[in-house]
Formats: sequence, structure tokens, C-alpha cells
Amino acid sequence: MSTLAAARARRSPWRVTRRVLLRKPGRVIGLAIIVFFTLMAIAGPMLYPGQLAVDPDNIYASPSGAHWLGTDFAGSDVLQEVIVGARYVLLTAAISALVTAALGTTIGLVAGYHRGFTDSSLMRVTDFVLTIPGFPLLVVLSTIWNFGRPLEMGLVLGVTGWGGVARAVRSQTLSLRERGFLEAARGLGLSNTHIIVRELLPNIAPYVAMNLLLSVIGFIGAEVALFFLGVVPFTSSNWGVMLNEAVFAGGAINSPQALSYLLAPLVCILLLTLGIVLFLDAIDELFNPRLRERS
Amino acid sequence: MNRHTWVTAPVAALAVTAMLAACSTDNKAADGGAVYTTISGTNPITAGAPMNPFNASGNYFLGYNTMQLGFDKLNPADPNDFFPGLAKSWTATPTSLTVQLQDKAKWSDGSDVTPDDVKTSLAIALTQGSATVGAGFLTQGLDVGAVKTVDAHTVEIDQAVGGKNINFTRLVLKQTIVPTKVYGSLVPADIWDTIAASQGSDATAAQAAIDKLNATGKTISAFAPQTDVSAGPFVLTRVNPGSAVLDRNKYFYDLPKISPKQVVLRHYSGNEQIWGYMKNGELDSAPYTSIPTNVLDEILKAGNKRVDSLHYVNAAIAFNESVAPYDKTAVRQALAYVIDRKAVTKVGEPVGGTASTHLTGMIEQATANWLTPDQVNALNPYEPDTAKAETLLKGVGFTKNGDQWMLPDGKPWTITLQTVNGFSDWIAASTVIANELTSFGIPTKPALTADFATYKTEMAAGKYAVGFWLTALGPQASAAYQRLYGADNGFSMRGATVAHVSGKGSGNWQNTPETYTVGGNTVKVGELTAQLSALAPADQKPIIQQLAIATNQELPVIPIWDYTSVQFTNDKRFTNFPQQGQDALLNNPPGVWMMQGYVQGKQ
Amino acid sequence: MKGFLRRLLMKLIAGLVMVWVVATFTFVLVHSLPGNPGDIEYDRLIMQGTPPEIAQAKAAVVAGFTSHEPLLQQYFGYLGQLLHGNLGVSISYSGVPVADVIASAAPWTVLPVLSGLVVSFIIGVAGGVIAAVKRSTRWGGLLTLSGSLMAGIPSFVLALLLAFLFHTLWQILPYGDTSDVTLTPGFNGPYIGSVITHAVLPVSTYALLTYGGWLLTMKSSVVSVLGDDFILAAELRGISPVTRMRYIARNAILPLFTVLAISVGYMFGGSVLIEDIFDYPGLGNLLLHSIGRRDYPLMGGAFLLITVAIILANILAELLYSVIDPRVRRA
Amino acid sequence: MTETIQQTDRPVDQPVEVSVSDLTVVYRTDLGELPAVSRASIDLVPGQITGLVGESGSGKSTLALAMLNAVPSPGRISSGSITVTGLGDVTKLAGRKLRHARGGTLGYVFQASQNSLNPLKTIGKQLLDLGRAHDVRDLRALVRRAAQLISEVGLDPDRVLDSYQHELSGGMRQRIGIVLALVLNARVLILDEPTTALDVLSQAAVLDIVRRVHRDSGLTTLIVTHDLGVVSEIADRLVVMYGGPNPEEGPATAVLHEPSHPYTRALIGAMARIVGDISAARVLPGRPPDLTTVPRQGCVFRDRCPLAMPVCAEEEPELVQWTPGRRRACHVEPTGVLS
Repeated sequence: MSTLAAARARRSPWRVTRRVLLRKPGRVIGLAIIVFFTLMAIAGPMLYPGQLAVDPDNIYASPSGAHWLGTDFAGSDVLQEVIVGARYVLLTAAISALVTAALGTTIGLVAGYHRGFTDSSLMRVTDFVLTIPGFPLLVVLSTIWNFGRPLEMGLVLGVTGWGGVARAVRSQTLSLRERGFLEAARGLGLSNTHIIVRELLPNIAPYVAMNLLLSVIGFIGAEVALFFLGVVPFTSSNWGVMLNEAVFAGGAINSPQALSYLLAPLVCILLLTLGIVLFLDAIDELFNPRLRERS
Repeated sequence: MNRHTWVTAPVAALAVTAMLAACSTDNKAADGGAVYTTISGTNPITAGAPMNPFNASGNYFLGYNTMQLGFDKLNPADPNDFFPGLAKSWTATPTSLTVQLQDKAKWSDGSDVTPDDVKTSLAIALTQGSATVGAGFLTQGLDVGAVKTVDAHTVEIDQAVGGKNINFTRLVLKQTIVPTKVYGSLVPADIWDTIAASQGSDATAAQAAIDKLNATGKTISAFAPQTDVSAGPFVLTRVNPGSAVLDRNKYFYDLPKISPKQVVLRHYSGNEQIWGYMKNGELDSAPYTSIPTNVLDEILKAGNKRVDSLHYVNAAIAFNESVAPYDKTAVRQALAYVIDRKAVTKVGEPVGGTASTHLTGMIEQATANWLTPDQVNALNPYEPDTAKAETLLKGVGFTKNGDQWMLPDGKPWTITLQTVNGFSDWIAASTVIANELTSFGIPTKPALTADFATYKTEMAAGKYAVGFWLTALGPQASAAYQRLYGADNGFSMRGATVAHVSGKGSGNWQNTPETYTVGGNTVKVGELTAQLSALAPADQKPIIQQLAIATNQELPVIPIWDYTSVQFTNDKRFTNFPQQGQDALLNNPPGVWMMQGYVQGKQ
Repeated sequence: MKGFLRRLLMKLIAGLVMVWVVATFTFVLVHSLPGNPGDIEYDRLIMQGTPPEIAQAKAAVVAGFTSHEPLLQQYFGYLGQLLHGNLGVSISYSGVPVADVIASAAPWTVLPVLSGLVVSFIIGVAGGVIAAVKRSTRWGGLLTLSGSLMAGIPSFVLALLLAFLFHTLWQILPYGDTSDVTLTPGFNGPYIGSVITHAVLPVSTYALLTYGGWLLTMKSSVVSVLGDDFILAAELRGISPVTRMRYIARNAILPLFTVLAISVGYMFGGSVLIEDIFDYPGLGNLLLHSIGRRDYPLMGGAFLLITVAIILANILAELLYSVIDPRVRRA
Repeated sequence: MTETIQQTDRPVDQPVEVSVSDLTVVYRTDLGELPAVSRASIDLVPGQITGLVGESGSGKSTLALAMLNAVPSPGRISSGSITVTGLGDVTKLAGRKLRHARGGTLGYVFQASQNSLNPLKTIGKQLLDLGRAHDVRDLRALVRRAAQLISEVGLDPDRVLDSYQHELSGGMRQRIGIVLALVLNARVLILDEPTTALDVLSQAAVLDIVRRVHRDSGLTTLIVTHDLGVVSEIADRLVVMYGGPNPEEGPATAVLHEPSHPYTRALIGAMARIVGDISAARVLPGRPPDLTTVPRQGCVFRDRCPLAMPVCAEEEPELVQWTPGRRRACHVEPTGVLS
């Protein structure tokens, strides 16, 4: 019997990933949704170069062959807007995830590694970031800074949202410490930087990845919410802008004409959330082998 | 409340809920009229705010429980044309106003409305920011010098010494009249001495007096009366989180005219809520909201009737002329030719807007009123005409490189069109304008500022070259032209002369030239505008004509649409609403309609 | 017990320090907003059709409530007032104490948030237990998925969806007010009933918003407790199933206190959006109002209050934790 | 040598307290149901301490749990019986009867490394829970009995009953485990790795206590361990386990000094400590059995057996008596192993 070969085959990362992914159909669907929206964000604006066409004679038109999802307040195609709007939403989420990952991981690692004064002062800062109510803060900040562009919005979201990741990373670092991980590495005479970057980071990366995916959902929610609330000036189409226009200017809650304008971005956000949640399940199993062997 | 009640309260609540839910009674008033439900457009209703007309967020409702001596008809030809309120009639001299109070005017506690109440109210008015040193004293402000009781129903209000404000009547009539018994204790006994000092020639003493008045004013505006004492047709019974409930004031001087037994004013935080209420037929009348066509259809379908009236304001595109190339008249004219105002209006303000046609700095109706037909015909209507625009641009050195226009210095011309968050009509319009300009060869990007406060601050700082602005404020032409050739353009009045400033920190962001040349004549816009406010309407005409023609030629702003006040009435429960055309009435809240004998319940 | 009290005291002190930091932060934040209350009032009145000269006067009164002292002086004044429990006076409410304005708004946030918390706690914890016990079945999986999804959906998307489904589409629930305006508020059945039906959508939104957190935490907690040795040990000692369930419940509930603090924070934060959509006159709406009117003291007060609620929730969670966990209490 | 065997041998008519016969426990996996214990038979005699040894994965803990009919899911007892005097076949018990048997007649002590105590309740409260679960009327008497036992195991009853788990050391917890197993006057005491993860001193103390309470209360005791040192110190009889039927059983000293099965010999070889000859210490080759790799046919140990013969791959050896009191399951002649 070739149990050994089989075992080796099972442990190849690609195979494992595929196996974990294929175990539940939901995970594949989740990945498909994420890939779909990512492609939309990358290719969407190329599909429709230039400005959105307006048509004052065709305002809030119902879905038709020409406009699959109908038109908006200016007679622009809703489908086109949804597709073009995906880039801002996802780009912002990606930037904020990047900032959060960088800040959260660095602060969590340093705090968990050094302990003592460094740890407690960094954790106080983390507490502060976690305590300040995030969304109201964003609302106030949006009035001070103009973060209508993805880079700025992403930075602000990232800078205000790294607390959770930092905490998770720190506790993970501490638990690695508990396991004698650090003492062993120190015993080998490795430098601090080496230990943090080469030894700790790879062990923590999975947790960062999971927390990031979770926070990406939050970031998408927050940025779209800011646009929806109309506190952030918008210069381009964005799902939040669409929701804002649909509800506050189009009367979508009261008038069936503007319905597709309301539902299109709403469904997009729901789908994207669903996709990430479904996919997260797979990631969870990949990084928690215990779960893998259970089922 | 004793302890026992506390303990049993939740139990009782459950029992009562169950009982009353089983046999729920119709709460609608049965005797002597129905409930009139509408929206107060002026203040959101906040349960925590005081019932005080001097509070910036106060729960007070003009025409219902808040009374003035009269109610403005917004007559552009006569600024002093008012509906009677607490004043039955009035006679004006150049320096004073004598008011005959309504014979039966009473407060809701049954006591008479007296000249003393008027005196207290005007004193309070002077503590509410009206008294300010050097801000156009003797020409603009409420320069009340003394209030004299002539008899129990007659009161004489004198202008301060030397005052000759032609708007004095109007300013006095517009003041809110409150009862002395409620507010009197807040007003220092020597207030009229202080007022006199504030109007005196000793600048230091005047400033001290004004500080004292302001301090009193702050106390008054923060004051929260326990109950509402109203001289209007209704009295505020209570304020709920979502509504204010006013009951008919049985001591109202003209009670037979008031049909509704109760008025419910609903709170709203956004237009979409008002639309929802109307769609459900919940409102008897609704004030103006910026409305899209699809929603209008729904509202009309629900049995509401549309009533339009004039709105003395328009939406325009303003320029900062210190930024090239907007200093060139030809450029502004060219832009006016490119922008299809009708198409823009269709998207931006399809229901409550009519595309501007004559671009005089006043709304269309005012232009027609002040200018002769010949003059109107001679105005340039700037019909969409890209060929004319091209000619104009080429005439001042612009070139076209492929599809794109180049500035005279050879750089590509792009425009950032600034609008402000929350103004959905401007935003929608800006997308269309950007589209039109871009197609013409000037790449244009709409940009938004986070909120209006920031917008105003940044605009005043000259940060925006091209942006949306409200102009043609009215009904007086002087107000409309103050908007163009007033403080925002660096003009201010110093006594009888007009000063002009520009540059950083001056507040001048329009930066138009001080004079225009029209048909070979020099038009001093700042000075002419300043003169308007001191002239009687009849004398204003030639000046307005000059300003209108100059504005049409120079286009310091490009008006896009005139707002129309689109109100709705619903005759399910009430009839005899004011009709289209009764603008004077429609510009006032429904409480005033009722006082004038309109709105009767259906029985 | 002494150690516990000392830690509680430390927590309180840390909380106070946090309040100070937040107050300072808020002060700086609020005063860096462009624009000023007077200008805004003027434009608001102009847009309502108030004649310029009257608008000018009224705006001047509002401006009169704005402090013109140097910022540093204002800051120390503000801190001094805070020490006396005084939040200052509102500008947009012309001098009404901020505490009064907030007090009249607070119930409309606190009550729905707490009701939502109770509902989501009950459903989420029950769901979490079921999801843990049935974790290998399809229903268990779906339950877990529902939790993850609810934890992920942005609050306002949820609110809009609920409003659209229950108000626009099926027309079974009211939306956009706190009660039927024709009813007399007070202690009467129709009014209370109306308040309750109007609260269904916002409370459901709050509840669904945190339901996922409870469910997921409870599930993983129950799963890990089920695998704990002492549960098997109890079984092998013949301990009755009811007692064993009690053992499981008490041990599994511990991690939920962390969720409590997070939930409270999340809900108060989300109130800005939820109250805006359902037009509830609560703290979130007040915050938006104060920002729009540049009412600095009110803005600071509302922001501070929301933060204090979160800090208190944290301390409360800590307290509950130590009541239930002897390892914390007797350490 | 044979004398010793005779002494500790069990006469055929000696009463049996617990009789495990032909017990098979299977676990449900992706690959179908795999046996963790296969046709195991053990008799426990009153007054004797029986040691059950084997590597981890040999199924010894599963067997111990099976004796309380508590095989954790997804495992189940698929055949065989466990007869306990006064209780009947434990595998047939269910509900209240089973619950009362556990903790009542059958006392179970957990691995010392595991936390067998509820961290949120004091020991005293957990004692009361135990009493209530077993319908003890006189809880005071129960507490008195517990206090007495606690003193016997060398702890301060007042302090211990008022303590939480986290306030006790590992050795103390293990003693409490023994107290809780015995407080309801169990006749059978099953200890699963009672000394693992304890330091040497605590180990000795715990074993001493086990020996004492066993003697004083006249118990039937089963110690499950991988540690032959423990067994050599305390056990009267020894049962060796390896996946399928026990390779070997017999009096402890005899089995330890004269292992008659290659697996026993290998185990002892790996534990050179007990013979004190480090040069004799050898690492047991290969990996311990696990559910997926255990051969389905023939001798389960044959892959790792130095003496394997062709027949081992085809036929499973039977467990048969070869000298009085000793049984073995191996195709190789005993002499071939002993030499």
C-alpha cells in the first residue's frame, strides 16, 4: 500500500487547497464571486471608457434591452454604473486592507514580542483606536478631510481600523512565545529582526489573512455607508452614491421606478459579502488543520 | 411619584396595552373640525428644543402658534405689502409706523394682546442680533428707537433718530410678537436706554450697549417656557419625537375662520420622508421639496394636487474672475452658449425648476416685471449654440487642438465644476453640464465639497473657479443684486459711499470688475446696487433695468434654472385651498391661509 | 476580593484616562472642522426664504453662542466644565445645555440598542448552541453561514433591505418615524403599540447586526467547551445531563462578554446610519445634526457619550467576567 | 521464576469483578468503520491491581472508556460484553442506570495532564453536584467521607473543598480526581495514565496513594498506562495491548521479566530504565499503530516484528494460555521469544 505517497500527495499545498475548496460547493461559489467582482473592478472601467452617457429624456427608465437594469436620475445606464463603481469600492477596500495589515501586524508583532513598556503603551494606543466609535469618527473626519479618492479613503479607513488586527496578532505572538518558540530562536542566536520577520511573521500570516478578509467586509461597508450618508463628496460613480441618490433623491423607497437603481448596488454589496464569507470558511479550514481533519 | 407606582408601572402598562389594543378607539377629533396634518419646512421638530421662537432650533411654527403683526406677501413691487396678522391695519410715515391691533386679539390664556407686548417683542428683536454697529445702520436694520402706546389697541413705533429706512414697515411687521408675561422678566427694565445707547454716536458706549443687548439676547434664546402662550390660531400642546401637535386656540381673534380642530406638524429629516407621507395620503398639504418626476407621478396618483408658486431664487454657475480664463466676458458667454439649460434642468430640477431664459440676475418673473418688453426682447437669451461659442472663444485667442480646446497660452482647458454634498439637484445637474462641456471639448469634472459650511468657507476663500451658487434672491431686486454686486464681490456700504475691496481675506470671491461698459456707458454695479436698498420701488426701476442689461451682457453668473415652489394640497379632508396664482398666500404657511379664510374641513 | 476591587479601580481609572483622551481628541477634531455655526445658520435661513437682513440677525445670535476665545483657553475651559459634569451649551439650540439636548435624544438610541442587544443575544446564543451541537449537519452549517453573513452585511444595507421588504414591498411594517403621529404620546395602549410596531424595523436591524457575533462566538465557545476534559470527566462521574449542560453553559458563556462590549460599541456606532434611515431622533441623528450645523459642544458631547458608552460596556464586560470566572476573581 | 508465576496466578474459580470479553470498538471514519479495540478480553479480579500497557494508539484508553460504556463519538462498541458484578453487562446499560454505574460502582480517574474539574466551581460544589447526581440523601455524610478521603490522600480538606481547580497543583488535582472517583464507594477504580505529566515526586506520591486506597478499600483496580515503570511498581497483573487482541497477559513480574511476545519484549527494550541497563535500551522500530494503518488481516504487529514469519501475514494468532496464569497471542513459540 502506498500510504506514504498518498500522505505526501495530501500535504502538497495546492492539492490541499483544492481539496478544501472543493469540499463544500459554497466555497467555490464564494471564490467565484470574489473573482467576478475583482475582474469587474479591474476591467469594468475599461469596458466603458469615458464619461457616463446622460439622457435627460430617459430618466429612471425601467429595465429594458438597451438598459438591462434601467437608468438613473440622469438617464445613465445603471448596469454600467454598477460595473464602473466596483473599482472604487474594491480599490479602496484593498488599500485599507493593506494599510491595516501593515499597521496591525507591525504593532501587534512588536507589542507581543517586546512586552513590557513597549507592549503596554502600544496596547493603550490600540485600545484607544478600538474604543473610538469608528463610524461616527469617519463621519466627523469626512468633514475635515476630503477623502473622496480611493487612496485617501483607503488610508483613512486603514488608519482608523487596524486595532482588531493588531490585537489578534499580538495574542498570536504571545501564544507563540508561550510555546517556547522565541526562546528556541533566541537560543540559536538569531537577531530580533530575524526572529520577527523570518520566524514569527510566517506563523502569524494566516491569522492576519483571516482578520484582513473580515476587515475588508467592514471596510466595504464603511466606505459605502459614508457615501450613502452623503458626508463624503463623491466625484465618481460608487455603489454608495447610487444608494444615496436612489433613496434620498430618487425616492426609491416610495417609487417603483427607481427600484432597480436601489437594488442593483444593494445586491452587489450583499453578493460580495456573501462571497467573502463563503470563501473565509475555506481559509479558516486551511489555516486550522484541526478543523480539516475533523470533518 | 411614589414607590408603589414605580413597581406596578410595567404590569399596568401590559394590561393597558392589551385592553386598549383590543378596543382601539378612533383618536380623530370628532367635534368641531378635523386634524390638519402637514410639515413645517423651517425647523425639524426636536422634542428636546424649547418652545421659543428666538431659539435657532426652537419648536415654534409661524402662522400657527407664532404670530407677527403681519405676513409678507413677497410683493416685489411693494416690500411693505403684508397680510394683516396681529395688526388689523397700519399707517406708515417716513419715520414711524402706527399699528392698529386686532380688536379681539388675545393670548391663549385669555388675556389681551397689548401694545406693551409689542414693545417687549421689539426690544427682544433688538437683542437678537439686529443691533450691530456699523452694519448699515439707518439703511438696513431694524432701527426701532421707541415704542409708544397710543391706546389699548394702538401702538406707534418710531425709527431711531435720523432713520429713514424705507423697509421699516416691513421689518417691524415681520417681527414675532411674544407675551410680556412670559418673556418680560428676561428683558432688563432699562433695555430701551441700552437700545438708545447702542444707536448713539459714541462708538465705545454703543459697543458696550450692544454687548449688553447680545448678552440679554442669549439668555432669551436659550429660554424654555413651560407652556406655549400663543396669540395665533393654534397653541402648541406638545412636541413628540416625530411631530408637534397644536390645538385650536379658542381665544383666537378670528376663530370662526379656523376650521381644523388640531394641527399636526410632522417631523422630517429628508425629502423622501415627505414623499412617503404624501404617497400614503397622510398630509393635507406639503411644502416645497426638490422632487424627481417619478416621485411626482406617485404623489399625484395618490390624490394630491400640485400648486405652483414663485420662488425667488435660482441656481446658477458662479465664477471666480480672478482665475483665468473666467475673467474674460467672452469665455463666460461661450459657456452660456454651450450649456443647454433646458436639458440640465430636466435632470437637475425636473419638477421644481424652469430653465432660465434671460439671464438677468433676477428670476424670470422679476425680469418681466421690471423691464419693458422691448428691453426683454433685446436681452441675449443665449440659446444653445456651439458655433457662437466657438467664434467667441477663437475671438479671445483660444484654439482647438483636435477635440480639445486650448487656452490662449496653449495649455489645455479643463474645468472643475464645484458643487456641494446634499444638494442633489446641483449634483445631478453638474453631471449633465460636465457631459455637455466635455463633448464640446472642455474636459469637465464635477467635484463635491463635503458640506455646505465647508463649501461656503472655501468659496469665500476663492478656492473654486467655477461652482454652483444660489442667486436671484428676492423678492426685492436689491437682494438679488446684492448677491451679485454685494459683499461676495467686495462691495460694502460705508454710510453713503460704497467701498470696494479685493484680495485675500476680503470676502470678495467673485472678483468682477467694479464697472461694466454697456452700450458705451459705464455702469457702476456696486454703487447702483447699494442705492437700490434705499429707494422706493418706483424709483428703483431705471437702476434695475441698467443692472439687468449689464448682467445679461457680462454674465458674472450663468443662471441655470429658476426654482418653482411646488406645493401639494390634498382635498380628502379639507377644501378651499389657495389656488395656483395666489402666490402671496402660497408663500406663507397654511396657518396664514386659514387666518385669511381658506381651508375648510369636509363634513 | 481585594485584588478584584483593585483591578476594578484600575479599570475605572484607565476608563477615565480614556475619557480624557477621547475628550481631547474630540475637541481637536471638532474645532478643525471648516465653517462656522453662524454662516450655516444664515444660509439655512436664506434657503428657507428668510429675508437677508432677518437671516443676518438670527445668524448673529447663533454666532453669539460660539466661543471666540483662543483654542487653548477654550480647551481648558471645556475640560474644567467636564470635570463638573457639564457638557456646555449647544449652539444650534441657542444656549440649551448640551446635556439636556442629549438627554432627550438618548432614549431613542439606548432603548432600541438595548432591545436589539437582548433580542440578538437570545437568538444568537441559542443559534450558536444549535450550530455547535449540529455542526456536522447541513442545518448547522447554514446557521453558521447565516451568522457570518449577518456579521458581514453593512448595517445600512440591512436597514434599507428591511425597510424595502417590510415597508415598500409587503407593507406590513411602518418605517420612518417613532410612532403614529395621530396618537397622543403617554401611557396608553395605542401609543405604546404604535411605538412598538415602529420600533420593529430599527430594533431588528440592531439585532441582526450583532446576531452574527453572538452566534459565531457562542458556537466556537460551545464547541471548545464540549471538547474540554472536565465535561467528559463529569459524564464519567455520572453527573446528570442537566448539571452537565449547566457546566457547559457557564463555561461557554465567558467569551461572550468580550462580544458584549464589541456589540455595544458597534451598535452605538451604527446608530448614525440606522437612525438616519429610520428617522429616529437618537444620538446618531443628533451627531449628524450637530456636524451639519457645526454645533461644536453638541458634537463633542454626542461623540463623547457614545465613546463613554463603549468604555462602560468594556468595564461592565470585565466586571461580569470576573463575577463568573474565579480565575479572574481570585487571582 | 515459575514459583512467582504460581503465586500470583489466578485460580480458575477465583471471583471476577469485571469481565471484558471479545470487546470490539470501532470508529467511523471516511474510510469506513475502523477498529480501535478488536476482540479484547480482560478479567479484573477483586483485590488486584491490573496494569494495562501499550503505546499510545494501542486502544488502551478506548478500552478503559468502554468499561464505562463511554466510547466517544464517532466510536461505538460493535460487539462483545463487559460484565461487572452487580451491574451486569455495562454495554447494555443506558440512561439513569448507566449514569449511576459511572461514578457509583465504577470510579474513573483521568490523565493527570487533563483538567477533569470544572474551572468555574469549587471542589466542594462539584462534590455536591456529584452527590445530587447519584441521589445521595445525606450530603453532609458525603462531605465528611470526602474530607476523610482528602485527608487520606494527604491534603487539607477545608482548604481543598473551598478551592477552584486553578488554585491546585497538578499532583493535588490528581489526588482530588481519585477522591471524587472513590467518594461514592466505587468498587472498581479505573485510572487512565494517572501519572503522566506529573513530576517524579508527585508520581511516586500518587502511586503510593493508589496502592493504599486500593488496599484499604478492597478495590478492583485497573491502571492504564504507557509507562512500564509505573506498572512494575504497582501492578499485580499486566495486560499488554496492541490494536487487536492483547498480545500477552499475566502476572506483572513474570511478564516483565519473561516477556513471551515480541511486542512486550520491544516495549521493555524501549524502557531500559526498569532493567537499569542503558545499553539494552532500544528504540521501538516503526510507528505505533493507528486506525488507518493497522493491517486488516493476520497479526497486527507483524510489520514491526523482528520475528515475523509468513504465517503472521495470513492468520491472526489466538490468545491462548501457555503456562498457568499467562496467555499470549503469537505464532512464534514462546521459547523463540524468550531466548
